[in-house]
Amino acid sequence: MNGQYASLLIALPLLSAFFVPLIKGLGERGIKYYLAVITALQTGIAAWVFQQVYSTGKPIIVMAGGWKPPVGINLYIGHFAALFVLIVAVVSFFTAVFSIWSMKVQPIDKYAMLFLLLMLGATGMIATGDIFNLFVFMEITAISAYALTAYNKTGEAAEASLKYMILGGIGSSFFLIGVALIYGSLGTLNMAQIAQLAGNMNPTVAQVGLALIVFGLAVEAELFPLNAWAPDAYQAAPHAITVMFSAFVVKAGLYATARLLYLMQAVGSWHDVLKLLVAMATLTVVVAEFAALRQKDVKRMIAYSSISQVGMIAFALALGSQAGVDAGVFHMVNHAVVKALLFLGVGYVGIKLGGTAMENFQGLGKRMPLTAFALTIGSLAAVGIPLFNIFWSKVRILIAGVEAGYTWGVALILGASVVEAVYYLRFIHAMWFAGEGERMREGLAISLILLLLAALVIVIGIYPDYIWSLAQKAGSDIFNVGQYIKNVPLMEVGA
Amino acid sequence: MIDWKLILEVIGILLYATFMGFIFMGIERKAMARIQRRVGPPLYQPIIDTLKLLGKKESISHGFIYDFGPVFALGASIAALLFIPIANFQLFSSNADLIVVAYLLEVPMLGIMLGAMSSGNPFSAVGVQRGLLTMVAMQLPYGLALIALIQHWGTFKLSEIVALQGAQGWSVTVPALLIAMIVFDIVFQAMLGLEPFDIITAPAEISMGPMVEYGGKHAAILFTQHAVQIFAETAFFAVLFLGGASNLLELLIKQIAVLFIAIFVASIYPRFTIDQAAKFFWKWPTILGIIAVLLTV
Amino acid sequence: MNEILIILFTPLLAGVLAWAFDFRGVREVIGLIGAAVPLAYLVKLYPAVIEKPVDYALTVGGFTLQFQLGTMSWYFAAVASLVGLAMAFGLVATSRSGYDWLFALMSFTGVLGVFLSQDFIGFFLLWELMTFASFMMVLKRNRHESLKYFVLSVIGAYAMLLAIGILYARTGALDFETIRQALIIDVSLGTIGKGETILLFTLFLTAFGVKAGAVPLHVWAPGAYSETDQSYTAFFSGALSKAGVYGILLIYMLMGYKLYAELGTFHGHLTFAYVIAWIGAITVVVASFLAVLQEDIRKLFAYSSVGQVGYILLAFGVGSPLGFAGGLFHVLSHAIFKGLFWLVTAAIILQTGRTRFRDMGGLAEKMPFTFAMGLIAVLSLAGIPPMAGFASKWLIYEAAIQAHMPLVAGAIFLGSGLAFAYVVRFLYGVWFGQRPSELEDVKEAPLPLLLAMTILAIPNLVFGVAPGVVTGYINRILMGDVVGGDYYRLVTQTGTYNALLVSTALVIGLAIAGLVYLYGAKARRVPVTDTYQSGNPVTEEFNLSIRRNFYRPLAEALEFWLRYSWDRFYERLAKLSEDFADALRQAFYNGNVQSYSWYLAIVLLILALWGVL
Amino acid sequence: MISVYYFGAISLILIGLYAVLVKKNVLKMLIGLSIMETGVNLLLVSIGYISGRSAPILSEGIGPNQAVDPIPQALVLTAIVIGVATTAMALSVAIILYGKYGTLNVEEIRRLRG
Repeated sequence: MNGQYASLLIALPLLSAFFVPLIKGLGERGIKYYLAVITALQTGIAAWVFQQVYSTGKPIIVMAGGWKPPVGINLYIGHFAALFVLIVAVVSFFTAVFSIWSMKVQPIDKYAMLFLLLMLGATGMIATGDIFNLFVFMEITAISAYALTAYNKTGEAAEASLKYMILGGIGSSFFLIGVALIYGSLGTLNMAQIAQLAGNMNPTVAQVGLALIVFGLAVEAELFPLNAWAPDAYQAAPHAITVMFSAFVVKAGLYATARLLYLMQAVGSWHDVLKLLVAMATLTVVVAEFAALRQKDVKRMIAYSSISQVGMIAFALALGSQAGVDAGVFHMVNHAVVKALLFLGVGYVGIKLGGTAMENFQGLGKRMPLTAFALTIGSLAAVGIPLFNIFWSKVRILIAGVEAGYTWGVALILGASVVEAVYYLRFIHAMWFAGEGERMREGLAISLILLLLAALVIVIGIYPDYIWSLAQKAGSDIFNVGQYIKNVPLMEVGA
Repeated sequence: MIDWKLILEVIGILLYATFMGFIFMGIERKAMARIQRRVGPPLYQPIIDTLKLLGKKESISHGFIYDFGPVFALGASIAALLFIPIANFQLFSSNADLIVVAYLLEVPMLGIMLGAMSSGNPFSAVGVQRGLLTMVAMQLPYGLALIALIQHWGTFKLSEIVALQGAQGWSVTVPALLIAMIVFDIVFQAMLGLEPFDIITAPAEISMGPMVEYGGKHAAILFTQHAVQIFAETAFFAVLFLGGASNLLELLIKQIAVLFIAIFVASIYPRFTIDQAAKFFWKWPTILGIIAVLLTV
Repeated sequence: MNEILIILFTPLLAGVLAWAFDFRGVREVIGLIGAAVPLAYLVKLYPAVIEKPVDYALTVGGFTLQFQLGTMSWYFAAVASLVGLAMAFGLVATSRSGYDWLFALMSFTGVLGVFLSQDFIGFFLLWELMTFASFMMVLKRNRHESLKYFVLSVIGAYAMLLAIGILYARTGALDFETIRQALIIDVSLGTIGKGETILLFTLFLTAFGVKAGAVPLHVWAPGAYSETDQSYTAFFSGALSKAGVYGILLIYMLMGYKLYAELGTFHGHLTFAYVIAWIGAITVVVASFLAVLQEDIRKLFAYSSVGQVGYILLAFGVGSPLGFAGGLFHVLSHAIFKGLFWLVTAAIILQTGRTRFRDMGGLAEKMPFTFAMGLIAVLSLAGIPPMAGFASKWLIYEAAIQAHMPLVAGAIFLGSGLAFAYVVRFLYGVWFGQRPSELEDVKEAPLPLLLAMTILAIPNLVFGVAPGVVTGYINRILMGDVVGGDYYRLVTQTGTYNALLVSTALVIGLAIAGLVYLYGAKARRVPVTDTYQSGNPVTEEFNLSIRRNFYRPLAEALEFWLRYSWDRFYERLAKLSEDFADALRQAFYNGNVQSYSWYLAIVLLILALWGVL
Repeated sequence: MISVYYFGAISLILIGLYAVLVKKNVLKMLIGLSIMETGVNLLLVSIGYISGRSAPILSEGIGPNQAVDPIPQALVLTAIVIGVATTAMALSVAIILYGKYGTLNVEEIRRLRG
């Protein structure tokens, strides 16, 4: 049962995506249940891989076609990748179950295919060990994301998808230029080898190459000036898909940025790039929080809040210290859980009460108490109240930030999170203490998922040690590149 | 181990103080009359009034607090008196210092307020309001004067202050404390409720202010309280600024001197309105007080 | 020792259980047990704490949270649990929902945690928990006030987090002990410059100033204190404001020597202490003036509570050991008499349902027991000698004048005068004067509330007559014989105060006056209405009373100062920032994909230029 | 070893970018996008080009040292496929946009903003 079975993580979604047209005959419900089964299977494999990597402590290296790197393309499933592939799979499973009930728009088989491709793309981006392979998986995620954003076929959905497409297109083109420059000067695409040879690159080419790669990935990872597409895409996409966007699609982009950033440590102007990224990340947090203050649509408000939390993760990852990266990864895990909970809840209310405007949420406590309770837990966690999970990661990020010398950055982020507290608490007040309505029946499956996620939030909040140890291992997987190079069995090939 | 000598002293001083208090009230009325070129009632007139009031067959009461107010006021004045070193009798003054006595002198105000408020008469309510406002207005200069004194002598204990004054001369001789005495004297005017600041009992406007509902023995108790209060305040003034006294006679002379200053000022000035009084207290006396305090720091 | 764990987390646990089993009888019993346990354990641990502080460490999320029950933390925790117990009894009468119990007891755990924790992460975590729980109590009843409270507290909390970060970056440690050593060593090393020390000091000062309600940051207090269940406010203002004051002590303990080394002295006082003293003095004066002019009973006591905490700040600002002793004593006396006032208000509002002075009056006959409790609280707050309030205020006077801070001492005189004024205004407004006809059928407050009041009234009397008990323990905290004398006498270098003798003198005086009273003729009882109306009934339009605008002349005298108000300033600031946020959003996310692409182009341009430089 | 092809590729990219930034019509923007992608592909290929060598198709006369570096050309193949997929998706979205908005002017397609 050696590591080769880990490649199933990529193969399973791909095969089952192309298998969908064949089973179109089973009808709409059949496809939805098929989707749920596949994502359940994917979660099983991911859990097995997670258990394998974390028990043995050694990453799983999957060589495509048996070719040893750097000639062949390899998948590097280290501590971070194992953890996050599991999160991707679990969130996809939850969204699959949610879309069984919530997805009404017709071509369900197209929806299932795109859903699986999106999951595949994200898993691929996280697991790959080769930068061009990263570009391919990024494009797979991007294209399926464009299609899924436009899935509702309404004017707004098409507009959002167009914006995402144009900005994503520019970003990926420049990413490809960066890859071309790196390949031009180093002659290799394998990440481990790039890390080894990065030192003796021509400084200007290295600087421009690194800058363009980071620029390309920053569009995907929603950093400040480049995230203008994100709020529209989150709002217009179907509710289930927004959960996936905020829970792991953005994280894949962030992880890729962090991985490439730390691989190219040897580049001369590395610290300047870090400073630029920290500045952009702080601005992301501040602008997104301010933008969310007077939102009329709850889904767009939570989208802005998700962007600002992602900005905080980027701030942590760009600090350039081990503590910073660990805190960033810990926040990624917490953010995925909290935002999945919030978007699932908002989506559920959006469908049941028709639309996610703030008016529908007035007096939600009286109409749908369970969902309101889950949303309250989610909002309190997002604000960073103690005894909830984000408190721990936020404190760690801010302390690491000050330690890395960015006191002003931390002060700005703290100011922004005061603003975040205001609009979330207004949201809670609207739900529980304003408006009225009589009790409505709430679906069992959805409520179960919401309560499970809420329980997870509280458990991590009260006992964060286990998740924190995972985050530390995952953080060191990104941070110390030496260990990464040693793990990848590089074949000695004449340059 | 009851200290008989102390108890006898206490009783003696109390009787003496009440009697002299009534005499002071008599002097006050007599002097005011003489200034206005009329004969004025005999010195012992207040004593006769109090005994007449006590003798009344029946007096009305508006409930327990209405009775408790005056009783509490008189009790508090008596307690305040016991802590001031009267001439050579130390009584309890070794157990309390300046701040405690200053506060005890203000406690009767609460007693009168309690009684007046529970009488349900609007005039007494207005009287209470004015009494409190004057008290608030005079608090800052009063405090500053005391602080200047304490900083100069470096101690809070009244007995030590008297001893130091005996050794180094009265506080009045020290320039900074002279300013403090002027401030204290203005405040003293308001504490006695004499002319420029008799807004509390304002005879013409709100007919005896808080005491409007009182008659019979309640009024008698209030009169005795006022008598004890005057005696205590004049003694306090003498102890602080005029070097206390080795024997009762010397204390009496100083008290009467202080009283006459107050009477002369009272007979000249018309009455302040309450916000004028507040503005006045927070302007001149406070500035003088601050000067005095800064000089002695 | 898991006793500390029991003390800390039983209230939270009880709160959650009370919220879960939300039935009439069960909820109250669980709540009461939850509130009583900390006090019981604290009393049980008293002998242990006297010899050696009890320690306990807990590792959570990679951080080690250390808790220590030393003499000082025992003192603060005991004060908080006493008021907490009274609150619990009060809540039995006034609150109907598990929601109130959950968050009241959660804030109880927060406060205890703040007092007991010995490292910054535990301190910050429980500080945030306390703020959040008290915020939720206010959120239920008024959104605007609660948001104002939460924003200010969170700004304070985040200022503290920034300071913690800087300290961690400089000293590499999070627990108080190591930071203290590191900062003392740092005075010679000099890694933390003067500018940074001032930054740290201002950050900590804002954090603790907000919670204590120092003047520029006090705007949340009137709204938050009045817009929540009144018996909870007893705890809110009695114990939670002490967390802010405890923080100031923390600044002294951790950074005192460093601040002294960096900022030096000013006229013989520590500069940073002088700043705290002046903040306290201004708070006392401003809050007391505002309290006097209030029309609503809750607002009056809210401002008065801010003023009284100003006294404590002032006492700590004096910086001398006597100042700390006075401040610590006032922590206790403020907790008991202010807690008592809020319980009295809870009883009044519960029975009459009105909160403004103009609608109340003449309740003394209807609610005699509450009136008696109110009177005790009045005597204690106004600082009338036999009460605890006077003893602590006397100590603060001594300290301020001894430390040659005359103007600050002047502020105390003015403050206590004003305190006397607004306390009597409360007496007249609620208890005396003509009773409005609707309040004829008002009954006495329910039993649990009366019990709560007695719990807080007794210490007022006991510590008033025997202040030596408290100062004896405070000497143990300050490790020195700061305040001499035995149980009944307080002796300092420059003054003495024999509480027992003063009380006996008052009793003697009362006895004599009583004799004079009895000597006179029998008094005929006449109802209050039969006064200026000479017998015919006092109808509505003839109910002459000045309950409304009682201090109009004072308002006219201060009219120049009343034009400026911090509250309006903050409201405008909040609106300004919200409009700015809106404008930013409209400008940046204007929906046109072309402008979005321009943003990308601009970033590319920046990268190009940066590449060239 | 900056060869002349780089300038061609970079100018194509800039022309594409210009079109996206300036043209108001959505279709023209998409055309600009695909021009940019072709520019990138050209750059990718020209990086692998070694002057004086033939196409990387091994036959009897041409061994590994006579041929140009084959890897960029493999990358370009995938990049072209991705470019096609993106453009196809974009055009279908543009059709929906025209259906719903009745215009292709970028200025008017602004329902989602703020």
